[in-house]
Amino acid sequence: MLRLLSFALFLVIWWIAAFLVGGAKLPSPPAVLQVMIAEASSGALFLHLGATLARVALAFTLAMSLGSAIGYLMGRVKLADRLGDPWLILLLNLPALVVIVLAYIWAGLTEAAAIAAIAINKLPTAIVTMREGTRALDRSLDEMASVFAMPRWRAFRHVVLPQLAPYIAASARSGLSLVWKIVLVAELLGRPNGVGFEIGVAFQLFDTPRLLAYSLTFAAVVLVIETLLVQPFEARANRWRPRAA
Amino acid sequence: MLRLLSFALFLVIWWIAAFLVGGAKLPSPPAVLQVMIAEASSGALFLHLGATLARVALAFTLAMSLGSAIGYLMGRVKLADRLGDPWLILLLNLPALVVIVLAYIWAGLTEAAAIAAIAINKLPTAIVTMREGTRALDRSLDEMASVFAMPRWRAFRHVVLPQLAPYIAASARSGLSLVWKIVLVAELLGRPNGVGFEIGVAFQLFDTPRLLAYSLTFAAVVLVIETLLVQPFEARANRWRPRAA
Amino acid sequence: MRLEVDITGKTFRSAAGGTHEVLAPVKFALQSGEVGVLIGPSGCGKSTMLRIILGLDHDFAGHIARPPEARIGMVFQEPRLLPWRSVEQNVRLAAPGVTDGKLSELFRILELDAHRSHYPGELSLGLARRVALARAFAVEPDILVLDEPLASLDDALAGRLRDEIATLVASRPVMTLLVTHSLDDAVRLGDRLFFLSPRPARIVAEVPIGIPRDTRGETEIAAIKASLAQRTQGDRIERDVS
Amino acid sequence: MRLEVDITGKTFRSAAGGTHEVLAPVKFALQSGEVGVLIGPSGCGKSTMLRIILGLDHDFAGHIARPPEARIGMVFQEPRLLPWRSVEQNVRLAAPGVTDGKLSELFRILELDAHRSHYPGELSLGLARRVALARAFAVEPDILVLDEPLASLDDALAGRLRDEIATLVASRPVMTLLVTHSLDDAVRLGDRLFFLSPRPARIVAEVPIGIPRDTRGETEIAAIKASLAQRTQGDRIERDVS
Amino acid sequence: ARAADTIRLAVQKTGTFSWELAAIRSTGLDKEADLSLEVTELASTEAGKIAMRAGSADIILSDWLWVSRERALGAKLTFYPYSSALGAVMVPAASPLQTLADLKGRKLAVAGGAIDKSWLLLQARMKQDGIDLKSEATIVYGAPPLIAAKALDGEMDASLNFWNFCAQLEAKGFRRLAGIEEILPKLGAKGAVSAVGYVFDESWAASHKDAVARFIAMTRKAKQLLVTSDAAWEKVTPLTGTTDPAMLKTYRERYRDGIPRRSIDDEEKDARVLYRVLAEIGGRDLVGPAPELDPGTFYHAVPGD
Ligand SMILES: Nc1ncnc2c1ncn2[C@@H]1O[C@H](COP(=O)(O)OP(=O)(O)OP(=O)(O)O)[C@@H](O)[C@H]1O
Ligand SMILES: Nc1ncnc2c1ncn2[C@@H]1O[C@H](COP(=O)(O)OP(=O)(O)OP(=O)(O)O)[C@@H](O)[C@H]1O
Ligand SMILES: [Mg+2]
Ligand SMILES: [Mg+2]
Repeated sequence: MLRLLSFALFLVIWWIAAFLVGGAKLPSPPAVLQVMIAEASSGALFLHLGATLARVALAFTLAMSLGSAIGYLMGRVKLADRLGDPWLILLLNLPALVVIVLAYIWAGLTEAAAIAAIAINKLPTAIVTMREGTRALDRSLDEMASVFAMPRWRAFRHVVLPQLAPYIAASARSGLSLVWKIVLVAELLGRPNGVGFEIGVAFQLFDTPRLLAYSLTFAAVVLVIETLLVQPFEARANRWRPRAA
Repeated sequence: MLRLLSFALFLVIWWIAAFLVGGAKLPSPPAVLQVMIAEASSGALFLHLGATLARVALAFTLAMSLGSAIGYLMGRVKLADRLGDPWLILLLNLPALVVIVLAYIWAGLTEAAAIAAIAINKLPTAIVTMREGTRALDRSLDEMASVFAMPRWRAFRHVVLPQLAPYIAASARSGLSLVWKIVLVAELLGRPNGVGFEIGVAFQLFDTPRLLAYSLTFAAVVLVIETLLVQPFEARANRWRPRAA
Repeated sequence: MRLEVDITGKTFRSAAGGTHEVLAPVKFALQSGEVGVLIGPSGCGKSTMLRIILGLDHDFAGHIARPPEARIGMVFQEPRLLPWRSVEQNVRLAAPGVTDGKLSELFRILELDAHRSHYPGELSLGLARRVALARAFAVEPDILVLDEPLASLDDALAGRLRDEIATLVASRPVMTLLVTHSLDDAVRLGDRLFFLSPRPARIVAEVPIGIPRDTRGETEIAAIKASLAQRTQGDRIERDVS
Repeated sequence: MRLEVDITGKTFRSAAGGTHEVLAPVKFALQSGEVGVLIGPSGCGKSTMLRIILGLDHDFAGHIARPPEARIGMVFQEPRLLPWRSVEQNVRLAAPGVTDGKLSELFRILELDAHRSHYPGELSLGLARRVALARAFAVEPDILVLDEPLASLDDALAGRLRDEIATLVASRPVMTLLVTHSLDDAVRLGDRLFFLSPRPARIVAEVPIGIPRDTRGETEIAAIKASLAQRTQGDRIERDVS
Repeated sequence: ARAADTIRLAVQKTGTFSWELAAIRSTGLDKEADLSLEVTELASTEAGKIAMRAGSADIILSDWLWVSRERALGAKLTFYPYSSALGAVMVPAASPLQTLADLKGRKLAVAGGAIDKSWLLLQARMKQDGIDLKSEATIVYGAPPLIAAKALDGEMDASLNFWNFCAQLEAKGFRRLAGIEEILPKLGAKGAVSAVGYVFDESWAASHKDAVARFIAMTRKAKQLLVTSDAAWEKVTPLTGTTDPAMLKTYRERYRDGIPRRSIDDEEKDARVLYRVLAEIGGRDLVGPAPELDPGTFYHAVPGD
């Protein structure tokens, strides 16, 4: 309820701001909505959104799972941390553009190259977050699991994972947003469809309503997923926490 | 020692790879180094790196401090969370390109616009991470602080902050990398100097050694800062943790 | 200074749904200089009551009148130390006014000298509890709240520390609330004993001990205990032993 | 089955620098069916010894021979429950083989019925400790390690649970190591008592109790205690009471 | 003496405009024209549009298609020809492709994306021959430098790229299958059409009429200088990013070919024709609500046109 109210407030502020600065600088919500509807009814919106979402989903899953695994390892094993750290810092601080360009050069202007490049951009931040989470793990619970001879997987699932949950949540949320930022660049530079491609076109024409229409559609998708799926799930997973005042 | 070794290994692998695929696809380390030296001795490297570092430092500080504060608030106060959440998701999923373009349009092609746009891109991920950290805070220690009537600031510094430290570390590391990725786009689109500008130029000319030279210089700077400053500090701050096996 | 507790009820809603009534109506008052002892079965609601009295839990029915400016020293049931601060820092953070001399004395009494610079993760549970005691003493409290302060300590040490608590209580006008499972501790330290029922807790008997603490010898103590035991046989303890 | 402990030394390096010698040479062995009791001052190194014996700490000098396939049930000094799992899940995760009947019985004995679906954060410390006991019992251990299992419980409950431990030990060939500060518990449950010195811990006296557990009446127990007290007066306890 | 008029320019650092500006600066043409140029060098083409929209530049380089679109949407920009150089379809020297029709079924890389003018014109031209290139060939879009690199790699059968990248390929032995300017006549143009031009705000131009005229005259001189004076050309070679004499030669030739020489009215007439072609193929997305080139798109107030 409150969320909805807050969202409505956002629209109102946007509308007023658009009114004040003028449509050329900031298109008003109806102008953007109109483009959205037009693009949706032509089917283009779904086509592009679908393509982008598929890339996002793949790259995100890849980066999150691999990154979390590596981060966990680096948090647990000091040697892995020492060895991996310089690579990690390097990878973290390689510009997206460079990674994408190199990927396209090496693997061709292909879907695989795009997804790999996006995943590589997200990978190090997933590692970094998970490494911190792993370092902060409670050793006394590990000991408990080991004394009671819990099988590895059960101990991981019930002892370790819940402790990592807030880190995973943080890494997933900011990671999704990162992947989304990067996928646009990748599509801009070398894909024939997707929201990034459309944003590139809109950008070349300096068509701000279109730019916003495509940008906000993704945000809307995430908003819906968050509201309907992620947050109820999180609420359930966090039931055990003492309620906030 | 190990870190150095690992770094050397990286160079060796790079060199071999460059040798195998050819300098056109991947310039070899000496080729890149040569460009670095040339750019450094002409002073251009320092000029551009300096400009970028200044922007990074400003935007990073701004986004981290503001984002951490908001995230803390949202983690603590349920109402703030409910109200802020839709905005947060929106902000998270607004493409960097769009934010930067809008910022430039509204505030002109100015330094302030660039820094604001970069900060806005980093802000939501800082919020998200800090919110998770705050949600995971140990209430029993809060109670302790309140019973002993610790002044707010002292309680925050000694009770809350150390619990947030791993989240801050994760958010800072991945945040720095995000800011760096974004600053390049901002410079590409509307700044007359900086590493992003040079990378843009190098990309237009498809000058891969130059592309890599500028990209890696920043990574090198971060690597040095990490090794000499951050990691010794972290080791000190984490002294209390039981040593890993 | 006077502490007035008038709780008419406290209910927890558990995360799995369902409510747990933890406190029945409980009413008592405590004067400065008095030691009140709460004795009751495990899980009856003692710690919950302390949290309400200290203002850590506002979600209850009733009213608490606490002296507003009172400094509080508390020993929680678990040590609740800051794992990232050394033993000494833990104490100093709660009691910034503590002098070096006072701190040294406390550490000596509690046998913590060797552990000043240790982090809580490097302490045994008994040591950690002693640090929690040191912290509560260091603030020179007007209200001292002790939730099973002497658990996990060996008998000899526990005895010495009990005497220290008695000394502290005698030296300053401090109002003390003690939760314990040890009748011995209760009788040696308390001025008024509150026997609580199983959950939801209510006071089944309030037993004032007339003999001043410093004049209670082993014989008096044995006598009080015996009389208490007798009353508990009759299940409902009524009024005034001693 | 036989447990052989031969520790020649254990030293901790503290984070602030400096080393702490925690265990002096300690050597003893325990048979299946036996209850060994470790008694020693707070902070002397009992928990450390248990961690070494259970293989949780490998950084020590000496050797431990533990039956390789033995199932271990342990009550840590703090409850160490998983805060994000309910009481029942906590027990079932450690003891996946436990039957519903057995679980219900355990919960009944430990008076946890009302708390099955609670999360540990919703328990009192005493309740949490009981859950830890339930968990250790549920695995039907070959080696049972109890680090002050009855602290923070009221006397009545503690007595009942002590009897439960005795029953468990009698019902199956389980090897038990008990750490306690209560001489009473030690005498009622133990087959052999190990009195430890202050840190660095070494065994100052090993006292076997000859009378079988189930035949120890109140008079025998009082006698053993008295004889122990007598010996402890002479500071060094030598050999064999009973 | 009154202060020189200040003109703020936003230019792409790697573009030819910055060559001209370098020539202007080094020979003092700006002082001669009594202009003070404030140049913001930017790293991408789109940055210019941002600068214009943000009010941080008076003159940028862009195309009449965009200007017309903006005018239709309310922003009264105007356009003056700068260069008629257009892209070309390039193939490796040994390629079996001989005519544009051979592109059918091949892999064609297109720089600049789906709304690139050269690409739209090429599609329109092929449609005349009944070939729908978009569906009958495999099209790969990408950033221009990337497309150039891919072409060199041999990953593509053919590539359509901006003229400067084509010049690079040419110097590396690639063959022009067809230049876009060559197909313009078939689409109804009477001569070379300048797609790229100086873009500025109408009202700004009205209040700086004289300065604009001097600016355009000055740039004409600069262009001439670059073509005729080897010394001037030498000065700008460091900006091209290459030292290869063959490539430099191609650059210079192509640059020279691109200098607009027709009257502004002729340019506008042809632009009007091509606009219709583009509107048809690109649709509303491309041109916005206007089916015709907006009447004020071309700037006519320069004496001597
Ligand atoms: N946050 C909570 N949510 C739900 N129930 C709670 C919560 N905290 C405590 N309880 C319940 O309240 C009851 C009393 O708890 P409390 O901690 O006050 O007991 P106690 O008397 O201190 O016991 P002990 O002697 O074991 O420490 C228990 O049954 C416990 O399950
Ligand atoms: N990780 C550690 N680093 C440094 N010192 C430690 C560490 N763990 C324990 N110690 C020290 O070892 C000594 C023994 O600790 P231990 O926990 O074994 O005591 P204990 O006999 O179980 O005491 P208690 O009865 O209080 O539980 C203590 O002095 C403690 O300070
Ligand atoms: Mg309690
Ligand atoms: Mg211990």
